[in-house]
Amino acid sequence: MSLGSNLDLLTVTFYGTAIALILIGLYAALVKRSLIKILIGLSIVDSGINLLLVSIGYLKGGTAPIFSPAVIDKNPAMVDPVPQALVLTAIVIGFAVTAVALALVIRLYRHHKTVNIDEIKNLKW
Amino acid sequence: MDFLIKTLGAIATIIVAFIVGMLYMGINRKITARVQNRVGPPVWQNYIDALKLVSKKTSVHHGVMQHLAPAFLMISSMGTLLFIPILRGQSWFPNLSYHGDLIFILYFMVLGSLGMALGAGQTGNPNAAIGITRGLSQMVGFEIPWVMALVAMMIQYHTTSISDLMAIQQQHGWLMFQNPLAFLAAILAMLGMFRYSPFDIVGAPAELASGPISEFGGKYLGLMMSSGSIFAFTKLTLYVDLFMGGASNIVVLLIETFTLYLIPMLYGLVSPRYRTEQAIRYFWGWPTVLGLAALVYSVVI
Amino acid sequence: MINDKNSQKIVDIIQNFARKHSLFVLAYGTGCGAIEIPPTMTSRYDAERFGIRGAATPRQADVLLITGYLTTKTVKRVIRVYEQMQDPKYVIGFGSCTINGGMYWDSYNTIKVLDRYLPVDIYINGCMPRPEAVIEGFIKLQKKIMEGRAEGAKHYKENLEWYRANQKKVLGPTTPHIQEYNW
Amino acid sequence: MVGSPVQLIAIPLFAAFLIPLLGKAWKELVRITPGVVILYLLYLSVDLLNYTIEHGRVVEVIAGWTPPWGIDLVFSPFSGFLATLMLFMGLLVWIYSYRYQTFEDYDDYEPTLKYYLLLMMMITASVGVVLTGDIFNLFVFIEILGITAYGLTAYYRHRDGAEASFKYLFIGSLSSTFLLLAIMIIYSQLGTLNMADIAVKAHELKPVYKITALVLFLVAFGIEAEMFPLNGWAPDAYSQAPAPVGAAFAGIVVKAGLYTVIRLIYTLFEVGGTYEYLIVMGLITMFFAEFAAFSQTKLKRMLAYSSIGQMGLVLVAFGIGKEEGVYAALFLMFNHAIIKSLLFMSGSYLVYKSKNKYISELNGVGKMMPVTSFLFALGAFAIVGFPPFAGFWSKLAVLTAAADSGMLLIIALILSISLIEVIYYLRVVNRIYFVKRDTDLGITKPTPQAMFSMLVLGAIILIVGFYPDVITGVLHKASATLLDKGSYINDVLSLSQTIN
Amino acid sequence: MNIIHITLGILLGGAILTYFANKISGVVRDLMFISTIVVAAALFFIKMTPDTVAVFNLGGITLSLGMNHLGLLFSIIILGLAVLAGFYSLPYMKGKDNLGFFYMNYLLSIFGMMGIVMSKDLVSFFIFWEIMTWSSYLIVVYNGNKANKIGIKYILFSALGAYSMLMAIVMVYSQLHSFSIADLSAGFTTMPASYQITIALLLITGFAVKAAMMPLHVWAPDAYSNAPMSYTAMFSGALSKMGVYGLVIVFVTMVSHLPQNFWVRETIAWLGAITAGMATIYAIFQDDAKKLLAYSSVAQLGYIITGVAIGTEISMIAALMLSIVHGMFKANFFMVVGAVERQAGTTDLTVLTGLIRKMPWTFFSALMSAIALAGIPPLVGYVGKWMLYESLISNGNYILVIVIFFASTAGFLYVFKILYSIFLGQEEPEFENVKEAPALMVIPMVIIALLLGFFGAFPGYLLKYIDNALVVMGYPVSQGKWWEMTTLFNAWGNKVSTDLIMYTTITVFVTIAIVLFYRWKNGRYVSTKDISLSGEMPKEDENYSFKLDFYKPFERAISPLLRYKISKYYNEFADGMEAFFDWTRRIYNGNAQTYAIYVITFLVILLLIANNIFTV
Repeated sequence: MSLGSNLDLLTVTFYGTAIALILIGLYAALVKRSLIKILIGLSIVDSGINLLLVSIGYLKGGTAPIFSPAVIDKNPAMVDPVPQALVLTAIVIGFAVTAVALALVIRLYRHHKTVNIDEIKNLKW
Repeated sequence: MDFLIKTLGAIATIIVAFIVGMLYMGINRKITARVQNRVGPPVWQNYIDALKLVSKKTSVHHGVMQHLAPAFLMISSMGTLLFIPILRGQSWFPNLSYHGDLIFILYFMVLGSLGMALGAGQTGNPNAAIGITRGLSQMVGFEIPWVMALVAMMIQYHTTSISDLMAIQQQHGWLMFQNPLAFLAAILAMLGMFRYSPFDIVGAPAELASGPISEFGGKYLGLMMSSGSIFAFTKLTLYVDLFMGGASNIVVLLIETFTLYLIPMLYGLVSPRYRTEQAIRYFWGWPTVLGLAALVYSVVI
Repeated sequence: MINDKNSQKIVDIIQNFARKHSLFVLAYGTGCGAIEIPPTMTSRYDAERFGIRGAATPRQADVLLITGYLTTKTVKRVIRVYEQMQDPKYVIGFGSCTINGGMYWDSYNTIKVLDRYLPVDIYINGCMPRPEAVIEGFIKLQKKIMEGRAEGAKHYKENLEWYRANQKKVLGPTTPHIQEYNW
Repeated sequence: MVGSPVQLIAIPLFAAFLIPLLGKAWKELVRITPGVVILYLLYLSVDLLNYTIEHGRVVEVIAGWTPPWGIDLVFSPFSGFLATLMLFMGLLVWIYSYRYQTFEDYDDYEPTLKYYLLLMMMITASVGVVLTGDIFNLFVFIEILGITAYGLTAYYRHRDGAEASFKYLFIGSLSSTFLLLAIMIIYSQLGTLNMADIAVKAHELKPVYKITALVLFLVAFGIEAEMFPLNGWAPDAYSQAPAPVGAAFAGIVVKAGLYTVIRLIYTLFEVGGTYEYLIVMGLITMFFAEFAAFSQTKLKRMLAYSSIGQMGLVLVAFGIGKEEGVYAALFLMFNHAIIKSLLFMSGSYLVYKSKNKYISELNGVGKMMPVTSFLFALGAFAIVGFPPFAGFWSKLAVLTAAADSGMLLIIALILSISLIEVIYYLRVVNRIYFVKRDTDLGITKPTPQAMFSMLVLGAIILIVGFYPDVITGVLHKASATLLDKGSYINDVLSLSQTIN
Repeated sequence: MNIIHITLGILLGGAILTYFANKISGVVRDLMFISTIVVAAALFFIKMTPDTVAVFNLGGITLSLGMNHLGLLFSIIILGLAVLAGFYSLPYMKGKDNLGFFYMNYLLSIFGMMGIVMSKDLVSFFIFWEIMTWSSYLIVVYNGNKANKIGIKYILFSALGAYSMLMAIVMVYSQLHSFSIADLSAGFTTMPASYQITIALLLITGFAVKAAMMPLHVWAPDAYSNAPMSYTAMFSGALSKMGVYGLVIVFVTMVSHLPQNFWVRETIAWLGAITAGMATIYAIFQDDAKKLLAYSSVAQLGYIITGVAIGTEISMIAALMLSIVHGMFKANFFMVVGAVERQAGTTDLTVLTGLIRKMPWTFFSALMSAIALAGIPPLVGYVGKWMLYESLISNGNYILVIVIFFASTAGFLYVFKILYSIFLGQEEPEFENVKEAPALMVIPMVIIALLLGFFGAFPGYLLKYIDNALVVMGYPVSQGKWWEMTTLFNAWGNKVSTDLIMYTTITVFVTIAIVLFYRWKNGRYVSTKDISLSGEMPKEDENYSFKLDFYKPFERAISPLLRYKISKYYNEFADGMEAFFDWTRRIYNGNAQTYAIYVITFLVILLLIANNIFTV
């Protein structure tokens, strides 16, 4: 189940997109000055990672990982269920984090009257 | 019996020292006068002065330390006298010379200065205190070459005892020739020790109204004078013991001590007065260099 | 033994001899007479050969030498210095001014007759006296001492009230610092 | 053995969500329930710890799936010790925050509810981090820990809590990103998420993956463990959180973060150079944190930086390796939890009325609050390692461990850092006791509950200081367990064999 | 339970009880305090035998305490001074704040010191050392005067010393796997050479801080002068001797085995001598009695360090002798200053004047201490100095002799200054109503003053203990070779008879005094305002005492030396460090994005160099 074994266009697209998403997200998080944009960037990173995770488990032509006697008899190529479970969890967590973050942004905006991260540094040194 | 002889000897020593010291001071006054083209007082003038001072009424004092200052001075002068050998190989002046050594004497000689300083301080006269600070500062100056010279001799002959040094000089000749550098350093230090001009800023009469002793009159001054003359003799004897091999009899002793005494005296006659810091710098100049050279010399020897 | 009359006499003789030949002089150089003291002491006249030498403080001095006129301002000091001196002590009035005021005889603030304020043992007259005269005065004083007649201090002690009254008169209200004299 | 390790996670989780319901019945229950739960858990944990010390580790399987497929909880002397420590600190924090005055400023009980809810979740998550044997589960717990910590940091509306919390969150989500990436790499290559299994199979990894995963892990966990360039969030979070939360951070959260690094390096990957990495990073962390602490003007920020510095020291101690090093590190962790919590607890009462918490506002407070000041001073003396207080023994242990490995330069560096520490702590103590009061700030007396928990901590400092043997036995056992990687793998993986 | 447990237990328990007794009443506290010291000291001296051992097991480390003659010697200093200074302390500290705290730390520091001299292993040594350090620190800052400046300076240097000691201790442990001092001295030679020299130097650094050796002395003047005088008596008298104690052990058991033996000894000896010289010079120019004495303590410790460093038999005797004697006279001096401070309200030498008639007994003890301090015969201060010179001369350290002699001679200057400024000079109406200090303060001072005289005549009583101590350290018996009960010998067989000196001095003194006091009644005391000053009479409110620029000429003469002040370099270094710390914390610039960039940058860098630092 190594990464390089069955490289094809689809896989490359998946991986490529995922990595591109991560990089785009990081760019947004690190460069943009608006808190909202930073959060969007972080969400994009999350999505990228989730996509990457799902891609690992993907098996070309694999079926859904549902165990039933009929399926098991055929011994088909199933996609790995674990990454999918992980992704589900990660999405939930990412959602929670985003929610908290947005709440914080609202608080920060009320407090500082701005969402520019450069101006929110009462705490330093 | 032995104790009695020793005690009598000690008293005799002190009396001789007193007489000789006073005489030297008188000669000093006479010579000074002659140098200044005067007749000068008679050589016994100092005895008269001392007698007068003691007979003078002394009815005021400023406290107990003023009383004790002459006592402290006497301890230092008489005590030192008792702990150095006066004559070599003779039983005329039996004393305690085997019970103390050079380092001890070095320190013992200071006790008087300290007591004097306290006594002068007690009088509350600012001139006295100023004089004392000058004197102590100057003492720090001249002690350095003096100690250097002594240490040089100690390490050259591996002894700190004056008697031993005298005995060694019997074999090897006078130390002033054996270690001339040390002798020179010691002689220069002696100039400061005698507090004659140019190192007499301590009691500069015109400036400080005679400095530390300005509140002392009468018997205090008399005792101080006596102590000073005993001390002068003591110091001279010490120098004779250290550098001129001691004296075998009293005549030689007198000649030798007087010769030594001429040095600070004559030097003083032709010198103006140094300020304190000039005096200190003077002692830390050539005398110290000489002392160091003496040290090196005796290490190399 | 010391109270014995004869031995007291001997002691007195010795003491007087010593005092005579050892005069420590405190020169109070107030007036122009001070200029005569250095030649007296130095090579030319050499007073030291008589055992006369300078003293720097009254505690050590035997002789108070008043060299010239005294103003009301300086007499205060002179009295004080005199009283600080230890017995036996002598006063030499030096020059006419100390005798009768001399050229300051009608000055409003000089002391005319020193003897009214301090017990003068010897006056040296002249305006001003030459060093020879000064030495002459000292020798007179020495003679007086040897004969035991130089008792100015005693006189002062005995007539202290009179002296004090005179002093007060001339000093007026500026006498607060004069100490009690009881030695 | 009274219960299984599962209870340690399940009960508080359940209780956390039960709190709002109970609160509907009687509002006081909101305050009481967490304490009762934590007390029970502590009892459980101590009992388990005693059991494991005698009988070896307890591995508990969740939902019947045996490792390497299922999720397992491992209660070893090492993880058990940490869990017990966390629960104990949790209990003290609970006592301290019981009727903590600031909470009462609000009229309704909602903030209180939120606080206890989050606190319970935080303790749950921390214990979970320590106990879990599954790497993804670890991720989940870390995230829960993070979210609760974000919430608690931003607890005060009127302070800059939100800012600190945002920073924490920002960096924290980067951490989770890297962690997830690393997990992904591991899973894609090894197909397992169980730590023991990963440890067994780690050598199968291609070097490039192994190192990439390691680096990602190190950075992700490094953020949690407050390593130097990754710890920008930490001082803000410490200083803005409420006092009991600050104490909880020092006593609980950081320990969990450190645990992850240690688990990674000691169990997951056997890669050369990690120990050296720990030492170097630990030293750098220490240096920068102590430098920063030295020039702080605000008390809580100073304590926060100092805490980071201590964590650096712990990292160094772990980096020394061997049993002595691990022992020293654990001892340090213990002391740090106790002492730093005490410092946070007492320190925040000392500057209670102050808005900016400047150190200069402490002047002369010792006369007004003698006991609190004394406890703060005790903490300060202990943390700089003056004997006969607790901190000394851990410092000695670190130094002997380092000396045993011949790391003289490191000893010298640690000691010179300690010098800085001595200065800035004693400066504060001086201000408390020996400088005249020059502000007109009033004081707030600690609540009896707070005083009790501080006194307990102070007593522990003294007891450990005078008689360290009360703790050293456990520590030795724990450190031996951590180092015994083989038996860990064996204990975990053997379960599947016995069941199958 | 043996005497070690009991002594330490009493001191520790007494410390805590004293603190709580303060809550009851001041009298109970005072009683508690003094009885703790007295009982501990009494029990210790009655029961202690040199072979008592006590063992504790703590934290996997065996702590063993015991007592040998060296420890006993220092215990005499500690407990002796503790008793005297303790009694002195009661009236001295009366009415001050926080006395429970003060006395607790007082007892704790005694506890620490006793622990140190009893320690048989390095860990307990260190523990007690630190207890002593922080308890003394708490007393130094106790009065709150410039606590952050003085206190931090003290604790910083102490910690520097303690940590270098700790480093040496763990290095020893890493080599020998034992903390025992006996093992250390036995196994020292088996260590690698680099370890040997490092350990020795680190330990020397550690002890030199407490003994206030030259570059590490800057804390001492401030700390000594800032603590209450009743503690400074202990601080300077006994606590600084702990540094000496450590140095003695280091030099005997370690340095003598080093290949660099000679250089280490010479360096430390020179540092000690320079300490003595420079501290003396600074003492001369101090205008505060406490500061002056503090610098003087540093100077005196310089002699002791030199003596220890030279390490020959006689120099060791000299150093230990000086330790004891310095403990006596310096404690006494600090007590004197404390009494003056209490009675006259100040220690400023430019303000104080003419107290001799008000406080005669205090003056008497000050005078005795001064004579002993200056090393003038016939008091005991001279014995140690004499031996030190003899040892230096016979050991070939000729220049050192000169330096030390300079320091010693210059010491007269400050001795006179302090005596003159406080007690002599013109009387001042401001001090009209000053009374002699209470008996409880005067008696300890007078006891010490008389002891100084007694030991001056019979130094053998002290030298006996020193001899025992040195025998423990592996030196041969020195009685008969270097000293008899009343005689001192040097390497070349020259001798000094202390009793004869004393008798001569007393005889001459008494004779002359009788002459002077003859007809004493005829004399009359006149006030010090009645002086011969050109006929001028100072008014009541005028004071002509010479106070300012006391040694200006000397200062002018020595000015090139004064140009370099080591504290200046320390201050510059500290400022630099502070600026550097302040600069480094700018890394935390408060911007979350910057922190994120740190994280990413760190990740990238780590990824790039991972191959180099991690080996799979």
